[in-house]
Amino acid sequence: MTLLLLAIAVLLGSAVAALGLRRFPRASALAGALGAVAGCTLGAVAAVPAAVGVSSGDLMLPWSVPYGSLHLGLDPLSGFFLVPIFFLSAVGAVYGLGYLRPEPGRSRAGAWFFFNVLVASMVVVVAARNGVLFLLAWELMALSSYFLVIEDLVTVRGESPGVRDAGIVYLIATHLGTAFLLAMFLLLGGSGSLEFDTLRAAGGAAPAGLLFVFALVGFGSKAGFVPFHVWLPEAHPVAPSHVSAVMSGVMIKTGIYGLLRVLGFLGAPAAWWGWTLIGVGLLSGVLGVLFALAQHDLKRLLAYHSVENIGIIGLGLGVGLLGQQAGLPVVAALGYAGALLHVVNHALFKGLLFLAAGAVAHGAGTLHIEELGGLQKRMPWTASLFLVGAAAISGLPPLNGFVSELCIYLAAFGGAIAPGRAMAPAAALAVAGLALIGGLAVACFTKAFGVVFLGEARHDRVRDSHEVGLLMRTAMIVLAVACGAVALGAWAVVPHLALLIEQVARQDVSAPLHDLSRTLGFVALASASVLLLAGLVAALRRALLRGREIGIAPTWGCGYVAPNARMQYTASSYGEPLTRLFTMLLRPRVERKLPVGLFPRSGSYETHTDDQARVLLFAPVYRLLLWVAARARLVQAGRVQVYVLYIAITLMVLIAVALGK
Amino acid sequence: MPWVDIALVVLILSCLRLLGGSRLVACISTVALQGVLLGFVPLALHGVTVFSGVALAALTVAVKALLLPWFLRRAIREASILREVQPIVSLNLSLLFGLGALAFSGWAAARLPLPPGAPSLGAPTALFMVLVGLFLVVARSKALTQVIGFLVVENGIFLFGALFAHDTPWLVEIAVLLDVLVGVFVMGIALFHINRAFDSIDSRRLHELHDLVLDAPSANEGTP
Amino acid sequence: MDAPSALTPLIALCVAPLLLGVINRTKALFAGRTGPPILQPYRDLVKLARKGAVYSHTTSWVFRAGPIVTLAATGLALLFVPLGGVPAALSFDGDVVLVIYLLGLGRFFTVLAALDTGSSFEGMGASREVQFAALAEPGLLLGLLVIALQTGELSLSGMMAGLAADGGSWIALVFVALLLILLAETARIPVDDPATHLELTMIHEVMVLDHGGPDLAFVELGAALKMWLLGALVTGVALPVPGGPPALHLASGVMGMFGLAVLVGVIESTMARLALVRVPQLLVGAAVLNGVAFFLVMR
Amino acid sequence: MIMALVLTPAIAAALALVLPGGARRVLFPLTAAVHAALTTFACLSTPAAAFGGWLGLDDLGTLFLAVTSGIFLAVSVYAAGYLEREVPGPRSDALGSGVFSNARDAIFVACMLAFLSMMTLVTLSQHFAVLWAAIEGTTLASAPLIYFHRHRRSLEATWKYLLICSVGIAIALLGTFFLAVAGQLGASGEQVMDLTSLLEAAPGLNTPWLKGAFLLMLVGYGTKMGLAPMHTWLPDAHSEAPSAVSAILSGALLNCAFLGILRARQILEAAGEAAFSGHLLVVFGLLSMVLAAFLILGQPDFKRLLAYSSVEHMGILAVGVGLGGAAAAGSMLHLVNHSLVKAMLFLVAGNTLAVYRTRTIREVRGVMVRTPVTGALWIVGLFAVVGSPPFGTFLSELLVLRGALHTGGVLVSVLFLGALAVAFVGLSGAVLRMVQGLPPGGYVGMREPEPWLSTMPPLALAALALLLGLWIPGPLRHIVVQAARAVGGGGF
Repeated sequence: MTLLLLAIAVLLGSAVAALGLRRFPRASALAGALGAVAGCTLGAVAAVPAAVGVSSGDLMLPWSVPYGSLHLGLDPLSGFFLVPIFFLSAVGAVYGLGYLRPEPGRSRAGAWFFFNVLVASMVVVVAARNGVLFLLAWELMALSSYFLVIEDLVTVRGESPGVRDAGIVYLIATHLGTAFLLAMFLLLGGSGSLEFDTLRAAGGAAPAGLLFVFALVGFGSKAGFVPFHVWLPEAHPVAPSHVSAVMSGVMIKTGIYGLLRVLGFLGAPAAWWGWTLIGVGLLSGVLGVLFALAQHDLKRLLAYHSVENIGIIGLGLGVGLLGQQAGLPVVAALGYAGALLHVVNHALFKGLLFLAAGAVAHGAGTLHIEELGGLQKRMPWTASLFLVGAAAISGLPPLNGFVSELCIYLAAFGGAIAPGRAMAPAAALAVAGLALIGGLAVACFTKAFGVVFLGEARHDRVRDSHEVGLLMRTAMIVLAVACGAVALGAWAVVPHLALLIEQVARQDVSAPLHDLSRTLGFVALASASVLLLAGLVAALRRALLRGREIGIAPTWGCGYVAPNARMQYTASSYGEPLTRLFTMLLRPRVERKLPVGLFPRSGSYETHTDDQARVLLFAPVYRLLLWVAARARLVQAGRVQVYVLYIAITLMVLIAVALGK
Repeated sequence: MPWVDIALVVLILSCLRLLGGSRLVACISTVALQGVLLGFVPLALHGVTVFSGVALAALTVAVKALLLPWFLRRAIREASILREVQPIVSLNLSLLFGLGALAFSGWAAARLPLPPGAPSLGAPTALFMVLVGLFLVVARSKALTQVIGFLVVENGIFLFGALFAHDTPWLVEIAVLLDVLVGVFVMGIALFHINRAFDSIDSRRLHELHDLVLDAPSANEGTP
Repeated sequence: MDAPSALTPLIALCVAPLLLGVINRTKALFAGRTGPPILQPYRDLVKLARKGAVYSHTTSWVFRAGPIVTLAATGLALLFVPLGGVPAALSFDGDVVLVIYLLGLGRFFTVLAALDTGSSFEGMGASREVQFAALAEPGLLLGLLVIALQTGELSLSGMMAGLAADGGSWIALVFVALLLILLAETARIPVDDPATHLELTMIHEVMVLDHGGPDLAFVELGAALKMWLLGALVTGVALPVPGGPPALHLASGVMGMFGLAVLVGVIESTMARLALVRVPQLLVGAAVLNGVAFFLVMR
Repeated sequence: MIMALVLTPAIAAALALVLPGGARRVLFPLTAAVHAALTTFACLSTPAAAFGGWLGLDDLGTLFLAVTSGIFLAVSVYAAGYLEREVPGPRSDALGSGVFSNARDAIFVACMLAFLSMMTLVTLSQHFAVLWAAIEGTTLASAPLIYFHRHRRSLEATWKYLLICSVGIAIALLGTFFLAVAGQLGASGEQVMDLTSLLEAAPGLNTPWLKGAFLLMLVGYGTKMGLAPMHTWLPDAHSEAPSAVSAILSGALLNCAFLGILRARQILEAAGEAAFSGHLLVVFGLLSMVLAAFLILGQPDFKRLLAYSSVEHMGILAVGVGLGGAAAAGSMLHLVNHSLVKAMLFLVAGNTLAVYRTRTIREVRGVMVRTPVTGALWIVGLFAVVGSPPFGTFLSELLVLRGALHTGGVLVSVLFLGALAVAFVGLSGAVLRMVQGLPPGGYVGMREPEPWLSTMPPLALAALALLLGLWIPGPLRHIVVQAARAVGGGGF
């Protein structure tokens, strides 16, 4: 615990230091980054043992604010979520050191300040044991990340379009979510205290179902469940890439953490909670990946994939919850384990992907997929590392994405064949959904990697793109290695999660976890052997080709002799069959300029896919509010006579009402 | 005791005259008349007992019947205000409203227990005067008429105080009087300025400040 | 694992290309031609293996890695697939998912290799490939879930063995569904026509347009193995063998594969190819069939 | 002691009229400082009642007095700098209604100090008539301040302020008389108007008259406090007055009017009519919150925006007291927080107005670039005023919301949260758009001088608002809880 406090102190201290040194950009950046790395290292040392159940005492100080107390604790749940937070934040800091360049008249001290504050607030969110403290840290997290999102609003190149609105959308979304959390906590704390221990013991005054819905909305709007995801595709693309990585990798996971934490307060779960989670998970997963498929901006695409992966996590939680509710320890264990593992895995590969996207922005100067291409040859490191991330997020062996998805599959299968078959329909839903999501994810990431890194550059400015610096590369390599390590080492870790999962599932799960670790052992073997096999086949190829002549020629254009880069298959056309299949959901806008005349000069065809949740759900509400506001202004009509009339009428009505009865 | 009732009836009639009256000067003199009656009522109610009572009555008359009317007449002269009240609600309708208001005050006052030794007509009259005063503020366009309306409201309340809150220390009464006095003076100063700035004290022109912009000028387009 | 199980992957490796031969021969018979010799696929493989290679200067290591990874992944997947009644060489609870995702890995790299050439033809094929795969996978897993639900087993071997025990009307549905998926995944009529010569209409063939020499050999072998693998699943559902010696099981399994090859040949020569826009309906139909089967099993 | 509190500013006001300019500039903040010192002393040592028990300092008064004095001190420093800038003499009107000139700053200072003395009197008065007279006094003292910039709009605002508030206050006077009658018809049978004896006699008071009294005072003082639908004068006055004055109006004056309602509430509480008054307060509070929230949304003028936000927060105060219990304590705490934040925001708005010469939100861009300190203060103020942690407003709104959820019921909670949400959307959209981005024709690194006299006071207020969100000092907590108890609330 002291270590954790020390970590927080270091983070905040370095934040202040970075701000104080803003006159000297270099020193300020160093202070921020080193502080972040040091703090995260300290914290990780504290968090890892806690995750596997080595308990350390709570910190409990009185606090003079109502219902508040400075109460921090480290139980397995907190520890488990802290590990990725510390890891990814440290990596992000290293990357940021190379990524954030000071500009004339614009020091980046603010970015470092808010970055470290963000990390610290995430730590407090996960470690808080008191409602008020939790909400305080929660809001601090939202604010600091908001300021990071708008970091690049004003640059030396002028004001970047869209950043401000993205920031405001994010701010409003997160605040409305917080409102639900506020109500939820206050309803929970019927007894008057907002201490988590008392909440867990007492249970709320309000019906648990209502509280569950509030928690789902409040935490879901942070985690990015459809339809509360509207802010992700806005905020992630405009934020600096290491910030997007941290936000998408770990910050939105605090929503999952909160959900798990609060589920602990609500007593025995009802079946419909599990069904709701599965439904929301499916919706988020499928819609997330579909909208990703329709994007033209690399980081926007990745943002939608965060929605997809949160959906997968939701599926896992839902299955686990159903298992817990039906008293099937196997299902509960596998479901929760899958969800939790996916939390870590998504942090790793999504972090990697966002960092790589940032590298592309750095090296090629654009993130517009239709302009990119051929970066594999100009940015080999970035490209290959992105490929690792892409394979991992598509849930393919031999990487970590597969491990967690397998757990969820197993949980679903186990639930299906469980005696009574009560869960079978839910399981079928989850399995089919996961399969569809997986297939679509493959489609989307073959598109992303294939169009961005393979083939030839589609735009002149991309031709002379360059590989990024050592710091950024190192950060990405670390994450890529971690992806592989989790895939090969998960079997060893899983048994130690028993305490954690028992804390969530409220039943003994050591046996199923042991079986799971055996299975994952097989998977690790298979993963290793697929690499080995590939090596063998490669050797075979080399042997076969020895002594034969190897020609280099232009790509076979099926007879067409003068192909150029503009003739390559575009990302839009690559995704078109699938997007057309789901037009009803995506409702893309088409802007076409048909070539006319005998010798047409030019023609063009563009599709833009707006977020339908925003178009169909939130925009109308906002318009309604504006409409009401316009009517409300009639009250302020400007004539003093009317104003006095209000007073007179109020007076007479009140008198009539009061004396009438 | 009958004297009081007579005074009250006269007050009610004076209010109706204000509602129906079309000439500013006449309205002002009516208000002055009310001032006199207000000075008279407490004496009639408790008789000439203590000096303070008499002094207060004298002060009341001095302020409400002499000083303020003189001030308002001067305002008319200085600001060369058109001598007609400009009603927003026609005079006949105003009179009808007067009847309604009277009925309402009667109804409301009937639901309040009557303090011992107070004229039964007192509460309705006071409430009626307040309502009429408010009506004058609302239904007349000239700023000056609104001052008159405010005075009538004040008179109604003062009447109520004189009739019911007779134990209130004379200091309070004086403070009240003083406040009204200063208030009306400040309003008067404002009137002169208005007259200079708008070359008329038709307060209907005083409505530059409002929020009537119906095309939601969203200072924040783009939010979800 | 016992001897027969250990044999299954070897048999697959040796016999898989023969399936293509059988299919082509069947089609030839229907067309009244003599057709190529039944061992032609082996000759092709050998010939390709002896050739050099030509690479486009657009391509990178991804292009070269494509066939290798595909072959490796498919080969590994074969270890988990039982043949006839014979349990697979390896098996553990949940290997179902592993097998399918290994195929996914193979597809991932095939597609990337295609995109690496920067040719719009390859891009087109890749795009169709991923689309159909994305639609096929839910159906496939749903079918396997139905089997698991009925047998209470979570490993492929266990499922197939368990199937031997009972037979129900639902099996027919699952069989048809899996057959449809096999046709789509292995690029046969009515989904794709391996014999076409118009790149615009190809799916699998056009993706490997630029591969040559050993690379192409790997691709062909990988495709054959993939067909074998899925075929093994289909036959496993189709002909559950109750008891008897392992040898019998092996024999029945291989025979089943050839039967399947003939069936595919018949389908190819009797059916017309679907318009590409209609293919999704086919795959969704497969998923629906499995859904119905699920319903039958549930009640 | 008590008398000193009232008389010091009064005498200073008189002096201000005669002293020369330089001395006057010193006199202004000096008096404020002396007043603040006296206040602290008075808060520490409960002074003896003066003027026959008509003036005294109870818990409720202490809270309000402290807030008023503190805010005034900050504003006086600011105003000193403001007067430096606002040289008298004709100038062109930024909002385009021709040429105008300011009032003599002698009048400004004198009225300010008289204003302070009147507000002090309000917080000290233990007698309903005195309370009434003092509140009317605040109106008269502040009217010339609103008309400081001598042009038509400010004149119109002043006129509306005068007329509407005078009418309202008059109604409150009627209510005061009702109290007397209620006493006469009560058990004791005698008319009393001073707080202590009324509180003693309360249980025996005559109910109909008592209720009537509360109604009238609610409407009367509610007009001055800015409860919808009597709030109408508020946006005009706040937007037309000099920013320093707007700060006092929102930060101190509205509280004083609220005190009037609270005194009445005290009596009803003691008389066992808490429910009646509570319901009325909740209704008017919610009405104010909802109406203000929608008037905030899409509001094109940033000073009116702040004014409506004041209306909304007055609604929160009313709701909190109406709900009683811990919510009342929350309301008292919120009163402190809101005064700090809103005063600070109006001062900041003054700085922006001075730089951009416009109040139209659309024409203000890139405050953060042109004047970084002011921009940062805008951001801080925004998050403080919408009640997000780590600012004090969060804690106080938390307490009120808790009351709404537990005792208010569904409708109250929904309306409360809904209004807060809408107001948040409106405020954040407007303020962020002003602060962020590049000013027209601006560039990164362009800066304009910011006189410390105009940045220090808001900085100090912001620091306090932040502090109160992280740590509530023991004495403050004590006084807040005592005040809440006085109006029938509870501790937290």
